[in-house]
Amino acid sequence: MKRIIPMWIAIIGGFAMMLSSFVPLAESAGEMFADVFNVVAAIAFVLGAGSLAKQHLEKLSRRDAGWGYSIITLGSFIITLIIGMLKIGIHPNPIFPQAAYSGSNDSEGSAWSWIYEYMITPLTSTMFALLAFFVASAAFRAFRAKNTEAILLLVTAFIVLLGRTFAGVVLTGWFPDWASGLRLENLSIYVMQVFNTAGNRAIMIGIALGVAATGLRILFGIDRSWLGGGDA
Amino acid sequence: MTRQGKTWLIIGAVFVALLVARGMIGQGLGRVYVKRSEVIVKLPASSTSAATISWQEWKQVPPLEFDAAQKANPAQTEISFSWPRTIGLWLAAFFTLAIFSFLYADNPFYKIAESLVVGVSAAYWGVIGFWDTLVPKMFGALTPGLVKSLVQPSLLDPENMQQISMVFALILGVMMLWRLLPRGGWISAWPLAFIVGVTAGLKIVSHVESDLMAQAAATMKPLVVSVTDASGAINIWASWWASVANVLLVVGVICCLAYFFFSVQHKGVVGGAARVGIWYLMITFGASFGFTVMGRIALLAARVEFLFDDWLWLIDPNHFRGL
Amino acid sequence: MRITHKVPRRIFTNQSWKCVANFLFMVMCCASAFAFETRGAGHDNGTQNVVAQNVVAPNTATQNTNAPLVEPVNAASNFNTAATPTAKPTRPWFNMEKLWLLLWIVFIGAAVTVSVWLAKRGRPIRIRRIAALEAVDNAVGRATEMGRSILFVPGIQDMDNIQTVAGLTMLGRVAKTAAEYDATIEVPTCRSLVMEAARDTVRTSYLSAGRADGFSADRISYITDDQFGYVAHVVGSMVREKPATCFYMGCFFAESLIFAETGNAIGAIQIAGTAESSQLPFFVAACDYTLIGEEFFAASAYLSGEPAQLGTLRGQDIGKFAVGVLIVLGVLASTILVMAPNSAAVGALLGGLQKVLGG
Amino acid sequence: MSSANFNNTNASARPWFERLDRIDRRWIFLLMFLAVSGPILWIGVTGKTLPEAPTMAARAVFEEIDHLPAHSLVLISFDYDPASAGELQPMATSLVRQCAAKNLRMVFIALWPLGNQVAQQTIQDVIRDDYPALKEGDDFVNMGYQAGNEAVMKLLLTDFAKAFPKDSRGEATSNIPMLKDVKMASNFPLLISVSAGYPGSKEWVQYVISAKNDEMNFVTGCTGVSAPQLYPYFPQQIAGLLGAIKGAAEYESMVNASLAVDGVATAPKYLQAQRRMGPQLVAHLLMVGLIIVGNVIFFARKRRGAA
Repeated sequence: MKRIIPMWIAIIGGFAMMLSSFVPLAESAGEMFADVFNVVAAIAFVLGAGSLAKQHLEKLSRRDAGWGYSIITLGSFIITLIIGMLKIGIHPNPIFPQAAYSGSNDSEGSAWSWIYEYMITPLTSTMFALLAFFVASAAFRAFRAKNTEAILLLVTAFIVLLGRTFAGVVLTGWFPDWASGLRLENLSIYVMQVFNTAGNRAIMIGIALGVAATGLRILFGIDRSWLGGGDA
Repeated sequence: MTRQGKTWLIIGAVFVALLVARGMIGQGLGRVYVKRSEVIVKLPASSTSAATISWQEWKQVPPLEFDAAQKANPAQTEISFSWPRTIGLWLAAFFTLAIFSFLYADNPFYKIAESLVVGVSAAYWGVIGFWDTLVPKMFGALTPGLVKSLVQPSLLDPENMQQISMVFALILGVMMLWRLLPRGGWISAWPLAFIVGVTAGLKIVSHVESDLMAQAAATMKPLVVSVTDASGAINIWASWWASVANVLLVVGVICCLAYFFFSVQHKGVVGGAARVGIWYLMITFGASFGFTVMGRIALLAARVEFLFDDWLWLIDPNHFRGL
Repeated sequence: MRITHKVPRRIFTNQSWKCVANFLFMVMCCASAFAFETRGAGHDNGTQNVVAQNVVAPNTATQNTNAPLVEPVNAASNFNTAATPTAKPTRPWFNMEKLWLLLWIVFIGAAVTVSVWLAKRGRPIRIRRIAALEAVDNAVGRATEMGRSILFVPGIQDMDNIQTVAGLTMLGRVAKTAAEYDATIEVPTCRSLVMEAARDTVRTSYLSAGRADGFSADRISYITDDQFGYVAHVVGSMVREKPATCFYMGCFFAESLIFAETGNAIGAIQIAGTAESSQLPFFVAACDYTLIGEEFFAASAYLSGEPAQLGTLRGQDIGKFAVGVLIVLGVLASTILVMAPNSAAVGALLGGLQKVLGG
Repeated sequence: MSSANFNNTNASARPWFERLDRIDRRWIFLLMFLAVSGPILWIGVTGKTLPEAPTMAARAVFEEIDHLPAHSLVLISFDYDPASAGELQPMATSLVRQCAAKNLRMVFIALWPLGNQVAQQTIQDVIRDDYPALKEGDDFVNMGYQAGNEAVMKLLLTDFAKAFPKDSRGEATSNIPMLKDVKMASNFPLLISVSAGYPGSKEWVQYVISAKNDEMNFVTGCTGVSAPQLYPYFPQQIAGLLGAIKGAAEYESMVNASLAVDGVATAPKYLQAQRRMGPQLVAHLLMVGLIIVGNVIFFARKRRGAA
């Protein structure tokens, strides 16, 4: 029973939503669901926060290796949460001075924007920037002419990489006009227009069918591996 | 001491020495200056307390402006050095280096940065979820009076449908949280099932419409194209290239589709087509890889610029310090 | 959990009936909406309009709910198109522009239903080898042998993304194998809801493998909603705990290559699957096996080995075949049209084909 | 990360290509860091930038604007926010600069909530600072942000004033002199979008340009990640395309060259993109070199294996 009811909830909800796309009266059902979903996800943050706190409190109480770092995580979590939830140090919005919480957390000079600018931004954007190093090491290791597929992968990447800088212009810029299509920068555009478009198009058609089949497996009750509920 | 430990020590010592040396030369190291301004706001007439409230705001200004202001009037207090922001700047530089240090090896600095970013960002998104979703959407629909008086006086009155959907969302949310109680945690499977089912229903429609149908329709191109010049004559070379491009495109789409066939063994004609299909996919991937590299390097360049420009004051591309 | 693939000869299992019933339900829903529309347009226009307005009014921005009751004349004059209330723009029951979209969905649904039914009747389905999926058992076994854990990343999006759902169905299969091999599986998640769903999924897998005692909810944890905060934690713990096998199954963005390169540095076997085409190149370059787009959605069905699930793959193929045939016809028609621009029949054919594809 | 590489005992016994193949990847990381930081430092200290040779996609953007007669109307849509300003701001700055120098009448709109803010900043930096003769309302106007994504685009096709009833100052559209004759989107011979994603260039093509391709031209600048999706539309629907910082640098150099005055250095704000191309060039060459080295190793090993 604990698995049957959720399955039927999924089936009815899914078909109703599918139908709503065709009925102009219910056209906004999708947007409404997006709102409902965002609210449920925001409420579920309590569960995530609980998991985070439990995980680190257990580490602390057991004095696991690296428990000191758990103090940092928990401490920064709680401090940020308090500053943000209570809008500490935020002045009301000048247009609505009578509403105490009308100011935005993002206003310049607030503790919240300090956290954003000097902690979140450098930490996350540096993490993002690590990619520049990883593209280099991946290219060194993976782009080797082992077989036809690998050769195509590597040659295309090579053409595009060169075509995107001044180096490409220096190497092939002297090609006469009638062969201008073979200049690296034009060749890379050609590759994008023809091969990339064909590949991406087929991938998209395949994904659409994959999504449809996955969705139908759920809505027909064939695939229930995602269903929890305990007793089978 | 291990070899790695020694390496760390040497790197650290050289780094600190360079930093101190940099600090003694020229304009020194990163500092932040702020300009103060007064904000005075009139309270609505009905209010019984003071007619106005005021507070000070500080905006960041380039060091150049501070120098100019000091030159004009050494006693000015409008533009001043900001301790909290300068500390923040140095912290940001520390975090940047701490994350980069992970490329060498896992180390305590990275672990500190990692612990902090997890704690701060988890709370950050929780707070965003509360103020940007729960307050305007849910509380705005269910308790509009409260939201209007405390947060957003300009809030529009909620419509009936909005209220119904938010009551529904609240019920789903409460069912999710039921898990925290000792009994009946299974009920949280219901909202999850609803979300999964609705997602499946919505995505089937949107993917079939925009991916399957639209992409297939766009592929119905003629294999022979005639390109005419401005004068009206047919340009043979351009027509030839355009035709080749269309043929390659159509062949590519069909062959890649053949690659994705599951219930047919990849032998014979299908096998050959699937092989051409995988070639196309590899070219696609190579091109995307090459194209993305540029953006990734731009990200690294931005971090390096932060270190050199904002923190170390080694370069001044925007002429903020009048080099 | 009912194990259905042990009884392939039974013609009408419970499940196949349910599948067919669901399909009929879908068709009926669609047909009734369509019927309402056509009937409404033809006969009882008046009553339809009244009903439509009453239902619509609270939810539409273009109509003022109260106006028709209080000041009918002014309300009517608000609309540029009509002077009399009977001619007011009303919303139809069915959006005729989307008829072909509906037919496509019904077609794919029918293809899947028929394939599943045939499969359940015992008609054999031979599915081509998918190397990445053949490798799953070995990869899980490797973790057991090495005494290390398995890392499973279900993407960084929430439950309203179908890739996350597909990733979780895959998690269900992997967790079951892991439970049978007695390997530990770690699932860090980027969303609270995904954490809850993953816990449910893994718990069920352990139960069905008969190893309920081996399940620990703490191994499936929420990290942070922030993309790179999450990445920082996951790569940090990868370097420290050195999982023997890493699965990346779901919706990924820039982090794909950070994960894959770190996993490579610690010598893990890596199997990735995503439908995010911009990230496929990085997984292809840095992982041992990659499920490309549609393969990712087929993975869970493939691994289950159940005839019903494999039948859906056949249904997918029928859809693909139909698309291929339409494309070939369309290309031929438009090529002929270039050479003989006056051919009315070919022009009509091309127009028809484009209509079928919503053009 | 791989401490095993520290104690390679018999490393010297291996042939050179084996040693190179097993090279600690941290050396690659170091090379990448130097490849990016070296040029930044060099360009930052010397102020010199690399030359650019514009490709056809960038040249097309310049020429589309250059061909317009003075006082033509141009619709410029700011479809990005400060997060992608690093890549897109140089394009926006140069686009507005060329339009202002050509004395075109610019109408700014924003389909991203924060797009209005970047538009205001660009107007301040380029028009108010360097072209003070241009008057708001006569020569340019900022219509601000309008919510609704594609719906706004579709509305623009039929009724400009309905889509943007007032400008960012609060002035009603009907009272703005330069918009007197503007009824719909096709009254603008040129549409420019600086786009970071959805809604952006792709939607402009789908909803506006496809419908009015013969009446108005479209040029766009976009981020590197979204460029591959836009190339299929070039040059039929998208007359000119600036892809990522490379496209921005090419275009910027053309605008600078066309507006250069002898003896006066170009202001640093008009060199942003070209400054950023320095690290790009060296890093790309490094990547190309790494791929070559990787393949040399591969073939050397193959030959040894065969021998």
